[in-house]
Amino acid sequence: MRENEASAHPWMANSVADLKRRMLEAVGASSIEELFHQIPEDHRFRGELRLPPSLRSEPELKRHLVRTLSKNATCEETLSFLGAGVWQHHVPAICDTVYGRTEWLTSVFGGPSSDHGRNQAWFEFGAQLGELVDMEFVGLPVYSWGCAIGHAIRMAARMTGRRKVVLAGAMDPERLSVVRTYCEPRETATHIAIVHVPHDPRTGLVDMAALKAAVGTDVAAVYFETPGYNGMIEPRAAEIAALARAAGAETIAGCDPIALGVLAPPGSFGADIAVGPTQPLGVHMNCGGGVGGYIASRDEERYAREYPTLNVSIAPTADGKHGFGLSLFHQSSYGMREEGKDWTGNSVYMWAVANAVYMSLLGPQGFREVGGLILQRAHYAAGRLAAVRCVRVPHTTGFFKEFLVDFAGTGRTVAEINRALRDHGIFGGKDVSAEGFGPMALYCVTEIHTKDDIDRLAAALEEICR
Amino acid sequence: MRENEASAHPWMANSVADLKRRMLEAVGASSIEELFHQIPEDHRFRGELRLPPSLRSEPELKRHLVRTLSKNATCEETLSFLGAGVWQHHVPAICDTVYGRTEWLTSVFGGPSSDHGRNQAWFEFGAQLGELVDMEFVGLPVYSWGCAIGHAIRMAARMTGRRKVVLAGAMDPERLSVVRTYCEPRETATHIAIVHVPHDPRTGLVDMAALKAAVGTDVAAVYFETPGYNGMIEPRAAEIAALARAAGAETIAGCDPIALGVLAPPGSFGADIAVGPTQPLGVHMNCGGGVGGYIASRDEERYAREYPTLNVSIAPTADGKHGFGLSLFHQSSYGMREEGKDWTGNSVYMWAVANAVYMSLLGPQGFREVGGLILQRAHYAAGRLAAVRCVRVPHTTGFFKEFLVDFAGTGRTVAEINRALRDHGIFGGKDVSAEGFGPMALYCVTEIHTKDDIDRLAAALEEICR
Amino acid sequence: MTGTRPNTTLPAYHAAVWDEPVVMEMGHPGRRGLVFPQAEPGVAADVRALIPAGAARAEAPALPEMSEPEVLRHYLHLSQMTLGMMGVSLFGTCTMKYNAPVSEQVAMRPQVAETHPYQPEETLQGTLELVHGFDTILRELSGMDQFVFQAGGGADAAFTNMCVMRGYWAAKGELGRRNEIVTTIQSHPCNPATAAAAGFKVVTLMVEENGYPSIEALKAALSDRTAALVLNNPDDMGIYNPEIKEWVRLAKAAGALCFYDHANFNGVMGKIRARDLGFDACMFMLHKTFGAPKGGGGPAVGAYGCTAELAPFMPGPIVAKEGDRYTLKDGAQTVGKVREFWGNVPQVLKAYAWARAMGADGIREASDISVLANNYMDKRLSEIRGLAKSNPANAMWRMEMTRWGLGPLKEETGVGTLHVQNRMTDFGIDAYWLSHEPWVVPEPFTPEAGEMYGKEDIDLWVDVLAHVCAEAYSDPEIVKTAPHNQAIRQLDGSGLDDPARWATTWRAYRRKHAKAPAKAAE
Amino acid sequence: MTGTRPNTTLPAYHAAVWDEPVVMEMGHPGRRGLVFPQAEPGVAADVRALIPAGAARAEAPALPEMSEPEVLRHYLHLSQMTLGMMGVSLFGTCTMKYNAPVSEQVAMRPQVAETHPYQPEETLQGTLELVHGFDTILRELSGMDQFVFQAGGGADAAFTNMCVMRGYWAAKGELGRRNEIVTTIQSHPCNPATAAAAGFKVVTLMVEENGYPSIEALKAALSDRTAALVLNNPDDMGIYNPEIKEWVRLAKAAGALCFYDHANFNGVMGKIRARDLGFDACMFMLHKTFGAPKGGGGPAVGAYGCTAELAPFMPGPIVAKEGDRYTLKDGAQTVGKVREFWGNVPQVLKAYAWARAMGADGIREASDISVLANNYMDKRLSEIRGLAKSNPANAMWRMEMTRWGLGPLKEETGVGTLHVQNRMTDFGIDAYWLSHEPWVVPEPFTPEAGEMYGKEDIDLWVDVLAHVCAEAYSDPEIVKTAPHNQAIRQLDGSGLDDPARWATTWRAYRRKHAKAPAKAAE
Ligand SMILES: Cc1ncc(COP(=O)(O)O)c(C=O)c1O
Ligand SMILES: Cc1ncc(COP(=O)(O)O)c(C=O)c1O
Repeated sequence: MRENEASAHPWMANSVADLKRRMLEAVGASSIEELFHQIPEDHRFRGELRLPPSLRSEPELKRHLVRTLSKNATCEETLSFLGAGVWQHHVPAICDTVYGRTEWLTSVFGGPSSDHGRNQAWFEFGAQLGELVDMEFVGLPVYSWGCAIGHAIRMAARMTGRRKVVLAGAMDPERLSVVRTYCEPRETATHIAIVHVPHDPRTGLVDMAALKAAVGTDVAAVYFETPGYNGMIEPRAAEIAALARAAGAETIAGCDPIALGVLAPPGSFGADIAVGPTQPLGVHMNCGGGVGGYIASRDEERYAREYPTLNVSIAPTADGKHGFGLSLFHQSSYGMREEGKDWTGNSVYMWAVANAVYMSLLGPQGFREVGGLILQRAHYAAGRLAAVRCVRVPHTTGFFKEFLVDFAGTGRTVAEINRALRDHGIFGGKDVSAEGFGPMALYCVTEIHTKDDIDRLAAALEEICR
Repeated sequence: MRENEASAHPWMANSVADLKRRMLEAVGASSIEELFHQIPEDHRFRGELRLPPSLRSEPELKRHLVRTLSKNATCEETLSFLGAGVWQHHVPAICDTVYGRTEWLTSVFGGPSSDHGRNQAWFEFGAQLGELVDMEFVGLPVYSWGCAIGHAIRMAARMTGRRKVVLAGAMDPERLSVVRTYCEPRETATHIAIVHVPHDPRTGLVDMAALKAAVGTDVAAVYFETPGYNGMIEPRAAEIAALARAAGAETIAGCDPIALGVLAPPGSFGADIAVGPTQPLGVHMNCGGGVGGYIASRDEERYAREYPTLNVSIAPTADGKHGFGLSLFHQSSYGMREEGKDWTGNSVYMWAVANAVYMSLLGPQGFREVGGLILQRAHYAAGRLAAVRCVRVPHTTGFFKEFLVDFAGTGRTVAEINRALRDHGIFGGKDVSAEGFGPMALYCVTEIHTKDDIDRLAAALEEICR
Repeated sequence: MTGTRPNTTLPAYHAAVWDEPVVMEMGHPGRRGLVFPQAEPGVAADVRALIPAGAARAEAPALPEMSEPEVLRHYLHLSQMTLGMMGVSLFGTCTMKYNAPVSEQVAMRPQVAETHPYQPEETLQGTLELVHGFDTILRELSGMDQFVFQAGGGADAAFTNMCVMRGYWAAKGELGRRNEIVTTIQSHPCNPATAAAAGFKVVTLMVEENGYPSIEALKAALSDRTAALVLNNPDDMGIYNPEIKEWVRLAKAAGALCFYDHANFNGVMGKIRARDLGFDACMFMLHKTFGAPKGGGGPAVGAYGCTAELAPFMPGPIVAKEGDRYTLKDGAQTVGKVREFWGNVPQVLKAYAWARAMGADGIREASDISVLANNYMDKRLSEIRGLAKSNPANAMWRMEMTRWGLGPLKEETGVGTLHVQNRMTDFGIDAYWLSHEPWVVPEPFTPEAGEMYGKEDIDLWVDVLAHVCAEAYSDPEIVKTAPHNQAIRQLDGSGLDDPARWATTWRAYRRKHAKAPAKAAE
Repeated sequence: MTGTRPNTTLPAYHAAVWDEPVVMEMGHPGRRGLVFPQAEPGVAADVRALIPAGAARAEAPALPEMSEPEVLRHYLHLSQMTLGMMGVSLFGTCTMKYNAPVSEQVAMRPQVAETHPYQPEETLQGTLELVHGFDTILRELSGMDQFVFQAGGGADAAFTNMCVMRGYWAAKGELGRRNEIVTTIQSHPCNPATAAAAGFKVVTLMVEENGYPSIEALKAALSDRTAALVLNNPDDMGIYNPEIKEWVRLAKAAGALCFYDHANFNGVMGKIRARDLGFDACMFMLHKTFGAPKGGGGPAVGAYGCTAELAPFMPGPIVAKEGDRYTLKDGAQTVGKVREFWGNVPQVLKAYAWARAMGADGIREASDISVLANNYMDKRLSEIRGLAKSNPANAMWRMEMTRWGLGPLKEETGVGTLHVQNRMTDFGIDAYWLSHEPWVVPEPFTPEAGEMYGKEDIDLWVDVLAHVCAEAYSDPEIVKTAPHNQAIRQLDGSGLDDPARWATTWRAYRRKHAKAPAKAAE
């Protein structure tokens, strides 16, 4: 063993011989090995662990990580129009500052008094999100938007005793795959059948006639998104909710919270449960590792009693101040194991703090501004691309930050177009050709895309499609 | 004015019309303009400030900064052998974590109780540095090593009443320029004459004969460095100190603290005052903006009473615990204006906290290891370069982390060599051709340079000098 | 310092107290925390006109209006009022780890933070290499053939397992029959819960005197309806079930699959490997054993690994190496996704960094130290009046944690584990972990020392507990009314399950408590 | 919350208390916080043999031996025990600014942190562009022709000025004669101090009733020995000297140069320009007016600007633009350097970011608001018993701060300004600034509201002061023995100037206080 490796490990205060010895003496064992006596010998692995060499020296470790990661290209250097479930929004610096506070970036969580600050931050996540979605009950976020949909459908199934859900409009295959996992397969006793009423390709919106046909009294819930996967804002949200209500089904709406400064919130159009992504609210894309999903509803017992999440409620302290504690803990899997509502566990709660910071920072004006700016820039982009030779934009209005671009006229595949864009330092939109849309890409334009960026994209496409 | 600009500024809570109005009402003024009445009209600037457009939107600001800085190349991507006053050492992550704590990254400093933590961290800077340099009195750091030399010389001049200083050995022109500013020019009443006894080019060390000749009873101090500007470790440090002492002069030694795990500390060889850089102890190079300078000495009143710095001392609290306060504040410029000891003010005290973290982290073992590793790698590098055709290394032993490389044999200028190295992704050593060394470069090799890095440099030079 | 700690030589402590309003009460109309750029000329348009009729928001959301410094200060106050391992936390079952700033720092770089999972693979080779590298590390530690990091936590990995196994049985056409999961009452609640959510029935074995169920009970539970045996070992009593190999053999004999919840891995790292014991699949928690910060509850990663037989069913994509290149692949019979994308990439990176920083020797030593420290702690705890160790009949050394109870203390003083938990925070000790439901041990608590803390810290923790127990005998009120040195006083949780009183949002609070003053008069 | 605040509705507050040992008392032999790589085969050598005889260290330094988590926790405790504007700080003369995380974040990037000043210029174009950009911003705000950022603080910029001006006079051959600096007693101590350090004699004018010296006094002081007139305006009484233009005229008539210490710039940004008033040079503090964090005392930047006549004497290098390229240049007659390299680059970047984020409108508005807020505060302070405003004869509105005194309070209650300063920290209010020496106003304090804080914060600050003053009348002991809610109790500073007791290092402490217990018994 090399000299430095023989020395104490910097992350283990007791990796010093005399401390080990003193503890062994105290317990009355002659060796550490003796303490593993309870593991039978034939269970033991006695080989050498073939792990890569130790990098216990921080200079080596850091250099290795930095060098390896330098093989990546980033959406900071490269102009990116990728979205579809994780979007490039501006992450305010103080979201990172607050996120990085060592007091909560730990392995632990504590009690209502000793972790008062964290609990309050979590409550403020719910309190502010409640205002955005216009609903009174908000749980702590689950792993992702897809997971939130899954849980919401299961809530509705339990509430209604029905085992069928209708998904209306364009659905992200990534999210849909998650929803399927939460509802299916058929062979299981608790299977929830999924009926997908696709969007009307003409309008990009929910096909109302088909939806009407699908929603019977056996339907637990109707789920739809606005804006939808294809970016389209659903103008008949209230109509869909009414239709569901008439059938005794719950309405679950999926809404991107960053749009809710300008778009009608789910509470206002009659949704019973709202779900959506939390990543747009101050969390980096993190290669997809920034996602989280919220669940909110009216504050009625019927709904509240079905939440699988941890729910932080305000409650008084002994001296009459605001404290915070967990509501309805007992119904969780922690409280009731397999009788609990689905399950919960560690999730993305630290991101919820970043979300809270983000919402406090924007306030009503900020959400109005960011929503408006996104609308303007995305529409400008759609217009610019529609003007490129052989490129078609099926819907040049009616969307929020994402829109489809049709490359059929170029005679090239989206993959080819995107490869060509790479040479211009651009990540083109997500290739959705394999998703039944035809040779299209889903472009995402947010507040971070300037006019110059969009013009650069248009120019690159013009050159490529020449 | 554009809409968003008309809105409140995010950094000014009172930039809301009604708050301004309420405050104006309270003071009884009719307009803010009225409050500037005390400035005569003919003093006022009434034009438009021609500043670049406001970037009050953080997304715009951040992008502008990031884009502009992306024009830099870094010493992380580029293999760098630059040193000479600011050196690339490993900065442990927790130095940054602690540095970044918002509690002290502010515009304020406070009292002994309310800023107890900061005062303790400062004390711990001094306490640990004292161990490294083997001295009992340490002030808070001054702006830079050069400034520390300047102050130390002025201390010695005040103590001895003499107005001449001898600088012995190779001197960094950058530092020397600062020292001159502190001592000269001749025309001023308080001028301190500088006599520079250069190094012996054969050995790279102090020319003892010349030094003896220069040090008379009119000399306030002898200043020398170990390792010196040319990287050489001065083996006769104790002899120099004895020589100075015999003449009634103070010995001021300049020592790089990162070497003091392996090299004899100034306290041990008889230096009266020690000075040196603080940047190696956990501070990034920051394009030179990471420098700081320490001053330490024996804890004798004679020395202490001449410190220009803030000096944090331990002192008891009302309940007998450790508190910290400023010693000898009155002798500073804050206390005595032009009668004070030189001057003080904001300096690099936050870096002192990073320095404290660094020293705690390394401990005696860490300093031994880092010093040993630097010595080994630097000597390996010197050996490798000496083996390159036409390249000469004047001193292949006796140095710490820097050494000279002589390119005379290549028939090219150092500038040409360095330009060629750039094409290999390497920053060559500092070009010192204009400093009287001949066509040489000063190479710096530290713990961050692996064998591969050094071999890469050697290979590149071999190719260039082919 | 305060009147509440008269007779102790324990270090003085007080939490930061800021009396911070709820953010909804803060700010001033018109204040801004962040402004966005204006749309450029040529881009600027009437926003209303861009929104389909009826789809525009009518009323602005009632969010606070604050300046950026106010927002920052508010959340900094909240962070300061979070004890968060600033003192000593021996929170069992969660394995208190050092969450190294070096990996946090690297993970914040744009090369991680500003990447999109749909970027072309050749622009994500760095990330893919690290993810793949970590996969191979876990393979070596477990003997499994493939890992996937999609699951957003330990429970989600348990769910992943249920999905993989149901996919496996469905492919075999046996899912209709094999619809039972056998587990033990000491398995983490997420195991039965995710089994149920995945559509399985749950059969739970009770523990017996020595701390684990008997082979007989297991035999009785297993049948051709058993889809899988699911357990953790050691459990959070700290007891390793020495018959586990036999369990696996029996389960396999019944045709079932076996899943090892390896969340309690810390005491056995490098000592045993799930695959060697016969398991088909296992999961590790990267936000626990592997040093990624849990951040009070995620972002987390449940790393799920299995044999080549099950691997085709895994949720995709997984990272494969082809020559020098890394690429994303879906399993041939993938069950679909449990969560969008490939998982919490920054956390995987941190776990990789942890494993590399430790190396094989360090990982083994961490295991040694955590078991040694736990038994040292046990020794000291056994000397405190009022405590009872779980399963006293089992005289074996415990693994990395031990379940203890304050039953005697409660009986003798009326002071229970929740009181003690609260009171310990008055000394800067993070609230400890009690026990999952059901409380098999009365008034339980579960300390776990881990490898990070030094002996002094463990001693301090025990000293504080001893002090608080002594207080329970001498002055029970001070314990029951604790905390006294914390950010807030004791919570009155009586309304938390009352629909008329709970409030998870500010608007619910205002509606339900309109007449209650926002803050009681001081 | 504590017994010390019985009758107040002010928000509850308590500092975090950690009872933290000095780092020298911590750790355990053999522990490591950071290990370094081993030298590679081929590189590895006997270290002793690489050190010249006699130059090796004999005994290892007696530093603490700690694990990395211990080191981190220790310094985190210290950070938590630093009030550091977590509450409200109206610390006059330092201009409390918002130190925006966005610029901190960018400055931590390798593009700044990992750059070397001797890199080829073409590899530092980004930094050079920002530095140059900020130079042009300051030129516009001051009217000067060139700025340099080498000075490591405000005082260092004052020293820079002394060096430039002595270089100027030396070049003219007049330095022998022109060796006097004329300044006022209200100039910052660094001005006379750096003048003296640069070899000048200092002539100090006293203030008169209205708060500034008379023209007569100035005239008497000026002569052909005057090298320069040096002053700040407004001074830190908050008084703007309306005769300043005449002062400059008179100084110039005497052949002298004029230097404007523009550290108190906040109230006059965009309102006046140093050059327009006739000054030859000025300095700004980037760690003050321009929003770079001061970090409790730097890294700081004194930005020094002057006219084209003085510019050739500046310490170099300065950043010049040549076509599209930025380059480093030395002045033709440069006086040499005041500090190595080009200054605290990250701080310059943050100041640039601040100026860009504010823009011309924002900068002007900040000035408006800080003056408005100061006068609002003055109004409220004037209603508190025990306070006296400086220079009551001057009825003008004050600029961004005002010097106040607690002389009456001291006389009536025995409670002085240091007591009140301490007591206010019990309410989360950072220790305020008193006054530079000499205390022209008895028991002085100098609040400055600035543009960042909202009216609520200013009101809270005044409410706390009012409360403490009321306490001084009702219960002076509580004020005199303060603080009570802080990280530590009141300091006994009696030994700080006593050679037998002061100790700036641990080894000095141990030697001098060997017999004193490390901590008093609790
Ligand atoms: C044994 C065991 N399994 C599973 C889990 C669930 O992990 P998570 O909370 O990440 O979902 C835990 C949680 O600590 C655990 O201890
Ligand atoms: C007017 C004035 N000039 C100069 C200075 C000195 O600045 P520094 O402490 O950065 O050296 C200050 C300090 O606040 C000041 O207020």
